[in-house]
Amino acid sequence: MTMRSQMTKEKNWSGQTMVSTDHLLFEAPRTKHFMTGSEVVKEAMKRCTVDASVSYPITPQSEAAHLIGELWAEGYIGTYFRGENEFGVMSEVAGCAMAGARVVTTTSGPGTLRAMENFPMWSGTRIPCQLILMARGINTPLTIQPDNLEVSFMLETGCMIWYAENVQELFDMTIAAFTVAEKPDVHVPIVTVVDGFFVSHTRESVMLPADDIALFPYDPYAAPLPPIDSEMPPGRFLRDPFVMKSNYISYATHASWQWEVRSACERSRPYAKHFLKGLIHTMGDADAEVVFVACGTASHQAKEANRELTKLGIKSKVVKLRTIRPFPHDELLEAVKGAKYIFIPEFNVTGWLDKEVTQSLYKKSEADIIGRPRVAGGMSMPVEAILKEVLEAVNKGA
Amino acid sequence: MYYVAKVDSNKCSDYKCNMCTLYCPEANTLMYDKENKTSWVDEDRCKGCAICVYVCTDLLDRNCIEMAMVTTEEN
Amino acid sequence: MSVDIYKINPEFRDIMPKDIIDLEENATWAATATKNRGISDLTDKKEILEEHSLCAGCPESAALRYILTALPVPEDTIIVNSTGCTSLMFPHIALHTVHSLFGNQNAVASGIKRVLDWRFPDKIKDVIVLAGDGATIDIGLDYTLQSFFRQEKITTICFDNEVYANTGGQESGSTPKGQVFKMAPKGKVFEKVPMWELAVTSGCQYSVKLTASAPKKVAKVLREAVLIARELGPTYIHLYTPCILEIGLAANEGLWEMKEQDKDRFTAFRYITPEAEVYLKECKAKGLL
Amino acid sequence: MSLNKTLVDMDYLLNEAPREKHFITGAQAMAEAVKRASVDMAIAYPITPQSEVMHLVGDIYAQGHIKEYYRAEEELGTMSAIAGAARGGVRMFTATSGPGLLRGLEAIVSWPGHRIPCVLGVLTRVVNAPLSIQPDNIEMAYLMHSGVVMLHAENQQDTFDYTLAAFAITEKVDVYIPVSVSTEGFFVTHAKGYVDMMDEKYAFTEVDPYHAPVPAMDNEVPPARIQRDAPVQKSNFMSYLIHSVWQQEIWDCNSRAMKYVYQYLGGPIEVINPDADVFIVASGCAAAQSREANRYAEEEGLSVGLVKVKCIRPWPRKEINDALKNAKTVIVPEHNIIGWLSKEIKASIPNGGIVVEGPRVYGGMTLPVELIMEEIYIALGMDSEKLQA
Amino acid sequence: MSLNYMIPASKFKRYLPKDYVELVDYGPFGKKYSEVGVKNMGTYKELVEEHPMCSGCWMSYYIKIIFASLPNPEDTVTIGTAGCGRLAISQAAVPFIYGNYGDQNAMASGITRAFRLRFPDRQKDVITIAGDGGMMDIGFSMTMHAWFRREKFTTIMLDNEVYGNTGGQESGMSVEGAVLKMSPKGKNFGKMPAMQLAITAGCVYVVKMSPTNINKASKAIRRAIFAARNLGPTFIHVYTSCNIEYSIPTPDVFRDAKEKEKRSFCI
Amino acid sequence: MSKKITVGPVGYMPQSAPSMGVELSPEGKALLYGNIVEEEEAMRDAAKALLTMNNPTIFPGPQVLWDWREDVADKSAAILDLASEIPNCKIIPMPDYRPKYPKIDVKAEINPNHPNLTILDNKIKACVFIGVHCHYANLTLRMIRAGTSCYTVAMCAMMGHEEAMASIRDVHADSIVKFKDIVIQVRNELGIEHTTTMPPENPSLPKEDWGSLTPADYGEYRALIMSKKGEHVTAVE
Repeated sequence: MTMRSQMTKEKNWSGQTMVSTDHLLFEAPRTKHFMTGSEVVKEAMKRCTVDASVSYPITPQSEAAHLIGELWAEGYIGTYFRGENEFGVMSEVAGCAMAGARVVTTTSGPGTLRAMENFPMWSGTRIPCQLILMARGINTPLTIQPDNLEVSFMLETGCMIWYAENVQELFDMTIAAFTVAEKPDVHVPIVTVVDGFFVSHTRESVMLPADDIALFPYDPYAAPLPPIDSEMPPGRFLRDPFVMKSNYISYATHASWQWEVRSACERSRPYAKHFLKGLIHTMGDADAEVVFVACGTASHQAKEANRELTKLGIKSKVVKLRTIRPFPHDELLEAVKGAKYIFIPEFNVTGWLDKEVTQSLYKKSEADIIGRPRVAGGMSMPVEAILKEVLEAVNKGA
Repeated sequence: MYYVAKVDSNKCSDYKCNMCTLYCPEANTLMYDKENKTSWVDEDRCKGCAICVYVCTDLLDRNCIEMAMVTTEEN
Repeated sequence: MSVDIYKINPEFRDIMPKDIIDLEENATWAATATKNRGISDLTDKKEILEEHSLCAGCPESAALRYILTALPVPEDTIIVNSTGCTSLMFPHIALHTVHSLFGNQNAVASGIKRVLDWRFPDKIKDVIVLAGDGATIDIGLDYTLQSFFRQEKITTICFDNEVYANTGGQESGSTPKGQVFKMAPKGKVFEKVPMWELAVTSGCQYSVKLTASAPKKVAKVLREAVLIARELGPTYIHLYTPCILEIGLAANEGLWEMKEQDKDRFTAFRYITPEAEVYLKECKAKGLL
Repeated sequence: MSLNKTLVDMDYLLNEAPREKHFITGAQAMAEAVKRASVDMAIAYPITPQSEVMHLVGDIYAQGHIKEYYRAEEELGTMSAIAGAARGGVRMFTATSGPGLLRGLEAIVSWPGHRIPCVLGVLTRVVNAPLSIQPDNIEMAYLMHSGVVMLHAENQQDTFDYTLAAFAITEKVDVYIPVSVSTEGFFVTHAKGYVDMMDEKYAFTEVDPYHAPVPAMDNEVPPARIQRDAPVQKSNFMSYLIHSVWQQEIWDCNSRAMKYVYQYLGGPIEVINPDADVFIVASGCAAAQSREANRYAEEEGLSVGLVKVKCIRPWPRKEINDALKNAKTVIVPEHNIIGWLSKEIKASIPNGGIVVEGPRVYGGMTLPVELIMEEIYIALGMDSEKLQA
Repeated sequence: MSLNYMIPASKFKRYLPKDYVELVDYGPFGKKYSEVGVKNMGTYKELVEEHPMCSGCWMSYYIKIIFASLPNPEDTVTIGTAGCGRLAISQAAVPFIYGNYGDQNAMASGITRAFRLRFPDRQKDVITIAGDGGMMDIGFSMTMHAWFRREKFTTIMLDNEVYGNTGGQESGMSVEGAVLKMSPKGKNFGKMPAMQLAITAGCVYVVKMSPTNINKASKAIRRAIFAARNLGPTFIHVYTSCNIEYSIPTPDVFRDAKEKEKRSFCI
Repeated sequence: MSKKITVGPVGYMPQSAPSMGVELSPEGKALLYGNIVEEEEAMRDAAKALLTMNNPTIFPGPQVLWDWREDVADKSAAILDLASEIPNCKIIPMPDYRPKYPKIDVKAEINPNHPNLTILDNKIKACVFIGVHCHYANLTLRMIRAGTSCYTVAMCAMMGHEEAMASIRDVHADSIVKFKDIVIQVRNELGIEHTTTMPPENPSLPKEDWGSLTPADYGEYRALIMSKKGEHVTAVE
């Protein structure tokens, strides 16, 4: 059996050589592999010296949680079990994290909503756990198809939200996620989102570093609040007390606490910038008047549209948002300078990203912001649908 | 091409047992013909699990049902 | 040594409040005690519970004292609680404690226990859940019983006051049939949920129902439950701590009520698996009990 | 138990039935509305001290105004049972707040897709952690993408009227999705205010489960083979399309509710002093404070307008645009940290550069009128410190 | 009269597809159990239509028995949840409600009470049919509390000892030691004692069985429904193997059910 | 009149009519191409479409297909009368709303989860929905507008449907009769000759020619009606 005590200064408990996140992400030589999003989650977690994981069946959305279970059986993960339902799982994750563990779990769609009460609690209790969210439509009617409406429910939980476009990005992001979430000045949960099926079930080529190296373990004593393990003062410590009195001070405590959670999220910016190489990523003509702002698979489709538009002689640019919380206001503003039309292609019916972008650019950009095309219920977004919107707008403008 | 259950009506009508129809997991698939006192199979609906063969052969030792290959007309 | 977290840095000793110094000097910690901790400590030792805001005469607060003073190794004990009256006492306990959400206490405790076993394989860390009947039996039933099914090595204590007291007196699953409370304006229509039996069915190694009328009894049960949970699996204590406020009793009538119920709804129930029985004998031989 | 009620339509009930003034809490106002709504069944889960609405509803059940009532196991169970009973063809009510809303969120978010009519009271409360029972309406942000129709009451009177209206709106065939009536916990639920109420002998006409866009699940209406609500079992374009068209339909239902908001609430917004340059836009309790600020301003001879937003979903984009078309500054006071209302306004009005986010309070803090006045002074270019001195 | 909603408008009968016309002409509605009960299966139009469950699925077989055993199909509503079972249940000519995962018994509590107040003089049967995951894991609390409250409906758990529909994860009803997804080292705790829990929680009629004898299976279903009408909650815990996840060759499914009956699912 | 809602196909992901600003008509009025008009105007346009476009079809839904309520008999008679006055008119039912497995017989029925299959396969260019619950009608009409070039008429017992080209609300038997009269009127105006003909029966049903009937025509139920020796099968119906 794997024991934490087998760890040495150089090697973690599974015998992997421990390296810095910079080394793992940027320096270690990589080789090419061909795998699905779910499989790459296993590969990433294998290199993250993860203490604990709790799962609940969410397949067919993704099999990542099974594969993490295999990692446990192979000795890479300290403890692992199946919880009773998503609400239980997220509570168990909170328990693991409060006890000083690096924890990961995955869920999607209805599971996210089942557990919803936990997410604001996670951020409120300042645990640096990672939730890999493989976006899936929510009821009703039931669907297992990708539709990222559920992300809109996560926006105001106080958790960080990152959005990966493809298998490669998912691998790199989930490793960076622990590192950023565990910074003492950040130390809030992180939600890494990918679109289900489009990423979780699709096989792509991906560059991976060797699997005999891994991150250093999480150090619960370098945290902005003590772990619950009776090993660190104060001896009298409750996570998290509710302020018992109904008076101005208790309201102010709560307000200030909420503010701290959001501030912690904000403090992640420089780290995210470093490990993700920017909160946004742009591609296309720098001086384009047609700009797409998107995240996840939608940005991939927008890139396709960019190529098609180039053929038609229309300059365009794709701004891919990698972080949704914190929202990359400044980077976005810089990237859409000179834009005349901003299109926001989305995989949900309500257009939450449209609203985010519109209010972020509010009174700062002269561009016409068009929240289209929007598909929902698991539909794919053909490039033609994007082109149609662009041509309609551009022709009308001309 | 796939397998479906086929009832040998001649043999089956000797027994009049109607047992196999009671154990088919599919609805309206393995039926009983009261007139000819034999079970018969709606081949379009049969999923080929062979539980009826187990009932008829292994449990009752009557050997009236076997799995038969069906090919689509084009082939 | 976990008890070191109660040791005050000598440089700062003179600026520390008295109750903190008392904790270090006069509380009974397993590592520093000469004999087993127990009820007798209540008379002359520093308790690890401070002032709190429960009502005058509340049996719950008395019961918590018995429990805290009987913990085998308080400095290595983590208590998880839930929303409700009990949570009013938790910030004032000199241990590491957790309040997460209403009803998820056994799930949180499962996570904590498994990680502590992983992080400290050579140490004993006791994880105890303490919550009210609403949290244990209604909203948290799933997480409570599922932790039993999974054989989590934790002790679960339900402070059953047969009502949602903290939220103003609503009927709970643990309310006896016929009782009129808020949300049961015509009287409760179904029987009290027999949680102590469900605990047995669900795989607890040890399940006891009692009232908090006899401090020594509570202390003994607690100790047994914690010891068994360490080695064998989940243990459950169903403890009657009436809400004198909601059933209309005076501050000094709680004890009387518990003694009454000793003969009625809370006649003693004790279940123990044969393995646990054997194990307790061993503990006794080792002087742990 | 027969209470000899006079059943009337909602127009009569809200607009014509004679009313008398009472001095009651917001929680009582909501329960009094339920009493007059011919509710068949209510399901409760303890959420006090947030509000005692569901106890009071229990009391009116004991008095015979409601036919069935019980305490459920937790909020997910409550909200699921509501969905079951509503499909069985009865008029349903429940109330919750903050953490309970999030606990039951999966069920609540699926209600509109189920096409069930019901009314959900939301007596707002902070969301954990840390736990708090104080008013802070952050949980309303979680309802905004659910498809549920959202009304936001300013005071006890609104709570009474909106709750009644909600029962009429939710059962309209072209709407037939749940309506939530939110109001701030404590500030409204625990405080008394004057409420004009019709006599309790008047009650809303009984529910007709066959006047519906989906079959009731009671074996009394065809088709015999019906599943509510069928997951489309195939992974192909058609199954995605039906799901997306279904989602569109929910939002269409939501937008169709607007005409009933006009019919029963007199419109989604209330505008005071429409020609002002500086506007306060607020909903719920913040609107009450803004009303005070408006009054202060008037006393000081300042021209300040007020837009009270009564309905958050459907979002009155057009009405707000019209009301603010000549505004120079828009101040949006709120009782939550994220500023969901100002975000909505910013994302929906074209005349840029005029929205002031805040003042915002949260964690249960009150919203002093002075904070709003401060923003007004700034907007009017006045030196507020000097003024206050 | 509920039966009317099954009878085609006379003018339209000739425009309806065959299976709807047959349902009325040859289906069990309004007929005696002796004519259309399980014994005569194969000689009348069953309520279940074609469905996408796997070949040889013992769960789809049991679902067939459920519908053939209903005392009053025209006044019955079934409630289910995510999982394999609903693939067949949804194809029956009995209204079926699908809510969120695991909420079937909460939903049924609501609808049972709604029926009692809307139709005080008539009997409408409510049955929840869900898998072990929906009933005992994710929906456990709602299942138990419906029983605590003595809700008058029948609960049927289709126990295949695994999360079949999501690809074979360990469930609370999996047997100890089972190596499945999410229990890669073997499940480390035993099967949840569903039957004992049901008894303790207040069910008035509890049966645990493996459906190898169709008459017994049918009798249990009918008794459970009759008992639920007047007395209180009833529960049937039935073994319906997953031949895919447990790799049972389809011809051996029945044999497996018999073995299980001997070992752990004796009535 | 500007047409807000037009015959499709509008493409991959249809925008919903309400989101394009179409509102339901008030009582006494109807919707035509998304505009509020007099009922008669809408009926005339609908009649013209049914008379001039290929393969006109009436899709009755569960509320008129089953004998669950007293008004059904009148309504169903009126619907058949209407059908009999439209040349080549077919009746294809929407018996229920569940997704069908393994696939539907597009000649025999239409399904709200994939209504375009029936429309496309039968090359239907104009159709009427009646007796379908509003929720499913809206889904169906939108998908038809998305993927086909079919003119849709909604005859709704309640408030009507924004997605249809012509939407008549508060439909009872007498409104169907009124529509039938308008159909006859428009047909005469257009000079279309027609003798009243009942639509053909459902193609999935066994043939009515009892003389040539074989047990095979009964498919999976042949056992149920298998004749006894010497007995004639006509006894079945």
